[in-house]
Amino acid sequence: MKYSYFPGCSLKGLGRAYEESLLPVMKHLGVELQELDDWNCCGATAYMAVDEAKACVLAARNLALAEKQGNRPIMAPCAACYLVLNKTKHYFHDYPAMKETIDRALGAVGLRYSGDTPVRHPLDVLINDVGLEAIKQKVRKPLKGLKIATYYGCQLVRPYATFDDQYNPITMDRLVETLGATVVRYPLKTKCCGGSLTGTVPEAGIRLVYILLNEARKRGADCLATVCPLCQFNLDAYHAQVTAEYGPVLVPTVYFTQLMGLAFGLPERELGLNRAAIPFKWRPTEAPPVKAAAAA
Amino acid sequence: MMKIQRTIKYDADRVKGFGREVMSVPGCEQLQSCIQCGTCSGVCPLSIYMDYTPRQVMALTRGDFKNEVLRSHTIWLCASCYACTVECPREIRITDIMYELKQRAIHAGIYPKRFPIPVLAREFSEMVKKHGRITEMLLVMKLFLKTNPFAAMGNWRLGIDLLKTGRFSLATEKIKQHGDIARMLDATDAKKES
Amino acid sequence: MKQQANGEIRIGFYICHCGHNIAAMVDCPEVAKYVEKLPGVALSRDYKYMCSDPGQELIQKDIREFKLNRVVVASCSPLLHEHTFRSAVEAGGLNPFFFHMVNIREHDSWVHTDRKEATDKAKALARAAVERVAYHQALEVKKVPIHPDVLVVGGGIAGIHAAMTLANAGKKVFLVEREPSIGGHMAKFDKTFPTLDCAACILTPKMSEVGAHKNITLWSYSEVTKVDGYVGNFTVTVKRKPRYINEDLCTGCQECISNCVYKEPKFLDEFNEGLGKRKPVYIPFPQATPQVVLIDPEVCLNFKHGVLIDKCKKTCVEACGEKKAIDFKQTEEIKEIKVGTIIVATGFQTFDAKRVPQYGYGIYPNVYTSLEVERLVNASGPTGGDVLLRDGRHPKAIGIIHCVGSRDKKTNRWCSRVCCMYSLKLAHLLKEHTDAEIFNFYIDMRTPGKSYEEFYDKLLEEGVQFIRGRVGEVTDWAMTPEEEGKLVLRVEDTLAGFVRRIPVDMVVLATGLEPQADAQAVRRMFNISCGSEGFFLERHPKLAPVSTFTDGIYLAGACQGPRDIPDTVAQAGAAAAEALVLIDRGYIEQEPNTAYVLEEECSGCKSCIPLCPYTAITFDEAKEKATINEALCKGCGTCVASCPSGSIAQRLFEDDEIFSEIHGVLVS
Amino acid sequence: MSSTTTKPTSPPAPAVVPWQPRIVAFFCNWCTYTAADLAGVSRLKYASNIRVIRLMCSGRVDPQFILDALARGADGVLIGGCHPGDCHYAEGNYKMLRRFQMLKRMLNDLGIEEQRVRLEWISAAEGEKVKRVVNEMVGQVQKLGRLGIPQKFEEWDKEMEHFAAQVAEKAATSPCACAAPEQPALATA
Repeated sequence: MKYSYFPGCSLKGLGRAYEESLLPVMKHLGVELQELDDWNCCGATAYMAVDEAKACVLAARNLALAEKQGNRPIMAPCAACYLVLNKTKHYFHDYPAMKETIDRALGAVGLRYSGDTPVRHPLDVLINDVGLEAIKQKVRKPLKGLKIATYYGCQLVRPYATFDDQYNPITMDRLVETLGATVVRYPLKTKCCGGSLTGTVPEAGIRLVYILLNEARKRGADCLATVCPLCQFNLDAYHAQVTAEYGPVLVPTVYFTQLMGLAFGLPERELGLNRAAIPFKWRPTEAPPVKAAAAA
Repeated sequence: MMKIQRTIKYDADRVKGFGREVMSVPGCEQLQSCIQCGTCSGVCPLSIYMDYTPRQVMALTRGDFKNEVLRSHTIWLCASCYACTVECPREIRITDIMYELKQRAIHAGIYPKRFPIPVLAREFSEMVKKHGRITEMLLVMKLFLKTNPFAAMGNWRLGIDLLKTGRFSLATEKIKQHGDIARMLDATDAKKES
Repeated sequence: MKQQANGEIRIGFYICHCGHNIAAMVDCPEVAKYVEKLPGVALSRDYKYMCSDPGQELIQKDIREFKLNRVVVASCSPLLHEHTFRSAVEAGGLNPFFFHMVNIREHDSWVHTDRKEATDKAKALARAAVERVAYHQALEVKKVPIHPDVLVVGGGIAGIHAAMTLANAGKKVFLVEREPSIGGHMAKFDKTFPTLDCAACILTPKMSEVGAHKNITLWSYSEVTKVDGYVGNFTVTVKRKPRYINEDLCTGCQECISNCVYKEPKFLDEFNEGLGKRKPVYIPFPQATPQVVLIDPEVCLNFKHGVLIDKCKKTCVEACGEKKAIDFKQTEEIKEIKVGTIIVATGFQTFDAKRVPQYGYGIYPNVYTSLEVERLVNASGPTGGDVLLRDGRHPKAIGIIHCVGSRDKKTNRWCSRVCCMYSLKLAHLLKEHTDAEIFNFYIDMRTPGKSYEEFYDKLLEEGVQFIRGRVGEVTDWAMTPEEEGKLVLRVEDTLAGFVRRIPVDMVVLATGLEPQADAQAVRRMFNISCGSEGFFLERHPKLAPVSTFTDGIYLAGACQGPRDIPDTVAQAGAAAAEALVLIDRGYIEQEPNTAYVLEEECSGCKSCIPLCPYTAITFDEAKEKATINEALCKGCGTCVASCPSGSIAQRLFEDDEIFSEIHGVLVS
Repeated sequence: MSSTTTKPTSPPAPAVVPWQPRIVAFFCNWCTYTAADLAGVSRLKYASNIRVIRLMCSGRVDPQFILDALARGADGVLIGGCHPGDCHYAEGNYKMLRRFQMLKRMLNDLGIEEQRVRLEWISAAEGEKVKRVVNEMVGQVQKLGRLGIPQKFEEWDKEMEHFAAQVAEKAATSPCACAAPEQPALATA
């Protein structure tokens, strides 16, 4: 299993912990990630607002690079990148005008995009390529007793629900259950975290963050599991503002990859768990899967 | 003394053809079949802060009320979560229409002064054009300085957390061929003029 | 090439303006001028409305004055007016088949945008017709007798009314119903809008009439499995499913039910939408017709997975005693009947609310479908009319969401027509039963119909809340204290212009109407068409709303499209009337478009024989030639096209006629 | 046989193309002809190059009709029947399909492009499909260009006469495969 790995800006910055946990976990599962050489910003949400064509062109460069560099499927862990890359691919096929623009722009730097490269999210790869069985095999420290609110956010399932249901996605639920954890019913699993509004229009953004955290707390979750660096950042970094506004709701937010790392028994420092503002203190106890099964 | 202003709209308030223009953009065609059911507003997580609800923006756009639409906060409050697009019974791609309207607002230069979002958008694009990648903290800093410096201080706690947790790096992310980006983007514009 | 006999050809050509419908896009006078010069054309006119009486009289007059022996009319589709003009030609003293029609409206003026192009097309089509008509022969219409019996498929209000109408007119009717009892959806309703008279009170008398009527053979718990033949002479196969009860012996005393080894009902009760329970031996509902119980082999102890094992104490049999109505050995029965006409009234199914997950049906127990609520408020329903929620509470606030599975491109595009009105009705009934605060969430309030709008007014006066807005989602997470433990609807109050969160205890989903799951199979069986949305297609949306493209088969009720009870009953009456027309005339005229063998040319290769779907072709061993039984021939022309020696011809579609049409459209 | 495209395909603008192909269509009475009527009632707009000839069933379409149409100057032929299983006469459309396959092979041998003849299943409810198919077909044939068999015939005839003159011997018969059916005795008014 080989993929062109497209980290995107966030995983080099605020989403650092995501990459730190993703890479060892994938390695552990024998998934080979080749970081896309000289990748550029995906063109994400903010750029879309300035100029859609340009945003698509930016994304297209990465798609073209991937085709050039071994033509493997792209793995984009950041939900925003995942969406923009997919959207570009759709536009490329659906709108001749857009295709023409992209061809011209890429041509200017001697690149070509055929429109085939699949764009995949790690969750998709884990469930459909690696498979839950293989993952189960690797579990050393089952996350027994850990209650998780699985939080998918918006852009992973909308508008292009390629590998999971738009209203009630379940891939992450199945994954963390495989890790031995318990999933709490969380009706907000696909609601918006406020995106960049937390920074730009705090009163709006912070409220959304509060709603998400508070509901998780009310449903008795020990943590929220997320698939997107921006979600993680919003839910984690703004706790001060949330507390100031609505009182304390300190539910830690972790990447699903970090949970996998813990369950696989990978060394903690590899998982970037120390990077959360709301520390995630829960740890699984050493227990061979057999015993765990018996106990369960 | 209460301040009053006229709310009636005269035909002169319309910018005729605006609606048709927007609806001719790829991805925005479906707006023609809007039945004003309000599902978009019903599912929008930000609609509670908007001056016009998404549904109203659809109606105003179709009705050629260009100035009202481009001046509204609504288009800037859209967080692009695509809930409306997925739920719309007429399969109108509302999020994409919002993008289209944001672009028009930026080009027309009419958006709330010192309103952070368009500034963020522009900063973002400039940074990408220069370096090909985004250095988030740099972006956030610039944003706050440009819009209201005090917010930057208000967020001091956030800054410290990020420092503590080693997520606050100001080292600029660059790509090797950053010349490429500029060239591509110019090539993109090339056809706009033509 | 066969020389055409009737000596000199004198064609009269008429082009119709159809007001502006044709004239706006086709230059009619010019076409008339063009045709005038064509060989064989004795006169050529353009006229405002050819189908009008003056138009038809004009044709008749010209035939006499100008000794016309052929007529061509260029106007609308032949499917619409061919018959009209043929009669006109006949009235003029000509054989009606010396006529041909050109479609320059549906196929030309209505679908093109360039006047020149449209006019050229009209010329070409006109020329083709002129050249064709020259070859036309005098033909006799064939008369086929009609079998007087009628089959009505579906025992809902539509089927019931159609059957009663026909039976009262003295016709023998077979009424076939899939369920154990007739009554259909209407039997499940509590009250009916806008009059609020109870459904059972007005329906059950009709049901028992059907059951008792000497002219009606009622086969409930039965399905049509095969339809052969054609108008006037259908052969229909009906499967009668075993109910393990001898219908003739059962008196409906229901002793067996009370004496079943199951003391308490414990199986989901279909009639009550699964809200109630029944026993393995049961009668669907008190007024069921026929008044005969049935046994569910899936749950009866005397069966295992539907197979008889004979292990039960059979207390039911004891209870039945001398009547000996219970028969565990009963098996499926196959009946074959002959009828002349068929009325399809197979009804609709309600939209599956699970398909819109954002409304939480199947996730939150207190989200109900409208049909469930009909049972819930019904005095003979599972709760005896007490609106008791699945969690045992009584609702203090209720939200009714309109257009669930209607007007939605992602599910069903169409408006289901009845939801607005039945939602108003349910709002009224729920108010009456619970005095809860009631919110109606609608996109557009559609109350067209006699005293429907007045009913809406009544509801407004009753203080029911109406919010114009399609609900975004139904959730159970609370934002504020008063939302705790409630279902919350998030919706834009589009008239007020802001978004609201509204906590309620009960949500009612006004699910739309859609075609039966097996509509496609049924359609194939009866050889009728479906519209794009899957409802059966009428022959003409305005002028033949209950006919189908298959002669002798008619439509009644919601199988043709969503409609309410008054419309359904009216349509059922219309369908019955259409059937009566055929029956009382006693015969139908068939297009004389049958095929015939040119004996001198037939080489007796037999290749045509297996091609005929109606086994109309046989081999005459004596002459060693194929012969066609024209009584059986339906005129598809497949054999004609396939005969290697070209020795089969088809009336009205002779090779010469078609070749000349091809020539006609291509010259110039 | 029919391609369903998600994006609305704009009908070929006739203006762009110098010449208008002539397309003869044979529609069955029960499905496709009715669908064309529906297209009309729904005021759908499509290319005007098509000339419809009504038959009771696609099963009546004799390969000769198609060849004759091409021979007389049609640039393409469209046949429309009910969907498989929906034929008003049970299976006429299947019979046509069988014939159609053989005909295609024959056309190939004659050097006539397959895309010039097209068989479509169009139900009475599919007015939209009539529009789509006609527009697609017109576009397709426009790309292929004029077929022009009658002109070819003329050339061949000339060659024959020339040849005949050379061998100085009356050519009793012209080998022209399809002479027009002689018209019946006609009198002009």
